[in-house]
Formats: sequence, structure tokens, C-alpha cells
Amino acid sequence: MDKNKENFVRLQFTSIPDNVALARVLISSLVAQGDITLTDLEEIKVAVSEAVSNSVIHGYQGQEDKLVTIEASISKGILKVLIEDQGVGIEDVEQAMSPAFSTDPERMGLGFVFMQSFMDDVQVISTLGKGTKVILEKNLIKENQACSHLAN
Amino acid sequence: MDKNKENFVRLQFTSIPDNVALARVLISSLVAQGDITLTDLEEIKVAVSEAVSNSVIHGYQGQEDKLVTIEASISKGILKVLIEDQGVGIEDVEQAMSPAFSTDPERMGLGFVFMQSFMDDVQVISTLGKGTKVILEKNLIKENQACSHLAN
Amino acid sequence: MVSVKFKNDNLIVKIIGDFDLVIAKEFREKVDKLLMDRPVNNLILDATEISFIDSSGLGALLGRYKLIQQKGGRMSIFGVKPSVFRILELSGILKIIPIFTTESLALERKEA
Amino acid sequence: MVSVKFKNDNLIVKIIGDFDLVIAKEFREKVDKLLMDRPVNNLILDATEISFIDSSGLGALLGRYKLIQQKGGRMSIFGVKPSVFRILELSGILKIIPIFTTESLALERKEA
Ligand SMILES: Nc1ncnc2c1ncn2[C@@H]1O[C@H](COP(=O)(O)OP(=O)(O)O)[C@@H](O)[C@H]1O
Ligand SMILES: Nc1ncnc2c1ncn2[C@@H]1O[C@H](COP(=O)(O)OP(=O)(O)O)[C@@H](O)[C@H]1O
Repeated sequence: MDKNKENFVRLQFTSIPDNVALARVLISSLVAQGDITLTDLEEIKVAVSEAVSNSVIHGYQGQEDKLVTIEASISKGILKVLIEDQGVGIEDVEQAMSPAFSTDPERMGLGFVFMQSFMDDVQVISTLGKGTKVILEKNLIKENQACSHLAN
Repeated sequence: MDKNKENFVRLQFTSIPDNVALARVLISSLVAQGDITLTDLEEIKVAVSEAVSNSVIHGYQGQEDKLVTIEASISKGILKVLIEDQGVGIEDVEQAMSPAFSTDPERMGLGFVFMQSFMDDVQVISTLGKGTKVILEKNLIKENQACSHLAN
Repeated sequence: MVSVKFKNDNLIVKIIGDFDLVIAKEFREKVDKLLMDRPVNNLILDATEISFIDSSGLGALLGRYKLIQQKGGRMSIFGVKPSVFRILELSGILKIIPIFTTESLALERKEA
Repeated sequence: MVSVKFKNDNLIVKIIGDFDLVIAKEFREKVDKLLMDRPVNNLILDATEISFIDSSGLGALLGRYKLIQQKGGRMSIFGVKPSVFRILELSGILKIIPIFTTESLALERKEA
């Protein structure tokens, strides 16, 4: 299977915490269809896990009967993942994305930090009372494949 | 996590053969959230794999740019899985479901046989030129839990 | 993944992973090409690393069985996991393709 | 899954699987209850079976660290896999919670 194979999947699930694992499992299986480094795989899993956890925890504030949507596409070696909820939305996206900021004292405010460290691009579109879309992008083709081995 | 927890997931993906594995992985992770026997897990994986393979192979006849949809719900311990394509459809459903019948000489005609042996209920709704829906049902709660251990 | 090795006129094919429609295709293409190119008397499937099989995998097995039989050869399987065994049994394929526990037992089966 | 055992005043908590929001909640609830009920001087996380961690897991770790520190106790981690190590490192948590390779080394750390 070649890494450049175009692919598209859409996953929707009820907003229960256990389903965050389903998102990780699906995205792992999807990107593992190509030959990806273990480090990249791990980083993508963390980034997606953060975004989906945010939808469940913050977006829907623990309400378990809502829907989270994930769309993932691979095209020309670029992985694009959209994570979407119809939850409370974010008042100030810039503030939300800054390191250590969290509206929940029990949490570390590292979610967006991880998304930004592990993906090449993170976009957040949010409307108060309407919901939040997070779009993550990562190039799966390494310029210098030799380096990606050293990274493991 | 209790087996009776209500849950719902919907997965859509392009009709490439590699994506049949995504359907298996998702359904496995979903049912494994409850405590299920290994035998039941295996049987569900085979049944779903058959239905999704049929959509890819027969429904879309190898065209890889179409969409397959799976919806799985768990409610009151009953797993219900819908597998749907907008492919060529089945002319004679009864004939298609009979053992060893296949329109492809390379295949065994065992897909529907496995779905029927492994699930409690199999429904097929198909319209020529419109597509096919397969609805699989299985009770995840065993009347006599002791027996399900013997079965392993 | 499908990997192959020869021991004299025995072709040993190892499948790693889920024996579904994807691997079935790879298995069919690889084996058919090898059966064309070289004299094979005994086709042996190493099933130790097969974690899943469905009717696409079974169909590919049966197809290779028919092919090698036409050429006067034999086929066998070894190292089958319990979950895979159940499916093989249900399909009736065990009535025509014998199963062994190890590769050496499958190789020894010189007489039929 | 979260399993616990005591060795004197050491509480050893083992997490098996993905340390995400689900396990974070279980970990938080179990450990907080135990810290309430029994005198614990040293909280040790057995990470040998943790295959994944995200910021929910990290938050639960940091929270328990703060709690035990308030009570004058200590916390450490052992058996961390490389992929999990990277995340721990990135988060800065390694600056405050020490890592050991084995359980006995984590137990021996009597002086700080
Ligand atoms: N999907 C979302 N819906 C609503 N608010 C969100 C969402 N995602 C993030 N936020 C807000 O952004 C803040 C920072 O998020 P993040 O960096 O992931 O840290 P944390 O999850 O630890 O709070 C959250 O505390 C929350 O207020
Ligand atoms: N989704 C589908 N779309 C169109 N035809 C189908 C579909 N599923 C099954 N069929 C038809 O039903 C027949 C029997 O299916 P099955 O029992 O799964 O056996 P096999 O896949 O080995 O042919 C197929 O050969 C095909 O003609």
C-alpha cells in the first residue's frame, strides 16, 4: 500500500468518554495503512485524542447524548483531520490556545499545546453556543526519511 | 463500563479494500467496551467484514471512490449494525443469501452464510441500481454466562 | 503480508495479519505466479500469524487448492489459531485440506 | 484498568492500557480515596503497561502529585515506555516527578 493513496473516513459517535479511544483506534489504523514512523503515529494519536477529549469534556461538558464528528483524509501524503462538536463553543480562541490556559482547574491546559507541537498546522473555528471545529494537518512524507528513523 | 451502556457510532469511508479493516477495528473496539466473550467478538468481526467486503466487491464492483456507511448501536445489550452502500444492488436477495451462491466464480458464496451463523438476525434490503442495506443484530448478553466460557 | 519460501518442491506461504480481501488478493497473485514459474508438489500455508480470516481468505485458499490439485500437487495448513480454526471448520474446507500443528509435520506428509 | 497494591507506606498504582480521560478519572477516584483512608508516604506509578498518555492522563498525575505533596509525601514513576516518556518530558512533569527503571529502585528512594 503506498502512502500517497487517497483516502477518506468520517466517524461520528456519541459524546461518551469511552469513545475517545474509538477515534484513536480509527485514526491509527488509517494512517498505519501507509508506512509511517512510530513517532508520527504516536503524535497523531495524541493530537486527535486531545481534540476529541476537548469536545467531550469542554464542548459538551459531560453530556453524553451528543455527537462528535471526525473526518480524516489523506491526500498527496498530507493527513487532514477535522474534529467537530456542536457544543458550547470557545469565547476567546487565542486565549484557549495559549499554553497552560484551562477553564477547568483539574486540567493542565496542554491540549492545544500538544496539537500544535505534534501537527504541522492547527486551525480552530468556534462560535459561542454553536460549537467548535478543530482542523489538524500533518505531512506524512518526510523530506529526509533517514531522520525519521533517528527520531525513534 | 457496563455492557448495557447505550452507544452509537457511524463510520463512512471510501470503498477501497484496505478500509474493510477499519470497519473491523472500529466494531471490535466498540463491542470490547463491554465485557464480551472472545468468540462473540470474533464472530461479529467476521460478519461485519463479510458485509463490508460485499459492498466493496459486489456493490461497487471495485470502484474505489464510492462511500460505504456503517452504523452500529448498542442498546439494552443488543448490538445492531447497519452496513450500507449505494452500489448496483441485488436482483434476488433470497438467492443471494442461499449457501454457496455467488455471482463471482472466484468466491465461495459464504458471506451471507457467515453473517447468518454468527449474528442472531440478518436483514437485507436492496434495490437494483440503488444499493444495499444489511442489518445485523446480536444479543451481547448471554442467558447463561457460564456457557459462553465453555465456548472458548 | 504474504511471505514465501521454498524447501525442495514444497512452497511454504506465510500470511501475517488479517486474511481478508486485501491479503487474499496478494496471496492469490503471489502463489499463482510461483506455481506458474516453478514445479511445486506441496503448497503449505503457515497460519501461525493469521489472526483473522473471512470468506475472502477462504476463497483464496480454496482457489489455490484447486489449482495445485489440477497440477497433481497437494496442499496443507499448519499452525492454525483457535479462532481461525472455527472458521475453517465451519466452511467445510478442513474436509479437503489437512491441518498440521507444525511446519515439519506438514513437510513430512509425503504420502497422502 | 487501574490496580493498586501497598508495600508498607508505599502505594503502588498500576495502569494498564491507554491513560486517557477514562482511566484518568478512574485513577483520580481510586487514588484519592486510598490517600484519604490510609497513611501513604510514597505514591508510585507503575507505567510498564501504559501504552498511551495524553494531557488528561498528565493532569491526573500532576493532581495526585500535588495532593501527596500537601500531605508531606512523595511521588515517582517507573517502567515508562519510550513513547510515553516523550510526552512526560514535553509536559515538563519530569522536572517534578522522578522516573525510575524498576519498582525496587522506586521503592529504595527513601531519601529525596
Ligand atoms: N471543543 C471545545 N469546546 C469548548 N471549549 C473548548 C473546546 N476545546 C477547548 N476548549 C477550551 O479551551 C481551553 C484550553 O484547552 P486545552 O488546551 O485542550 O486544555 P485543557 O483541555 O487542559 O483545558 C479549555 O479549558 C476550554 O475552555
Ligand atoms: N452489497 C452488495 N451489493 C451487490 N450485490 C451483493 C452485495 N452483497 C452480496 N451481493 C450478491 O450476493 C452474492 C452472495 O454474497 P455472499 O454470500 O457474501 O457470497 P460471495 O461474496 O462469496 O459472493 C454475491 O455474489 C453478490 O452477487
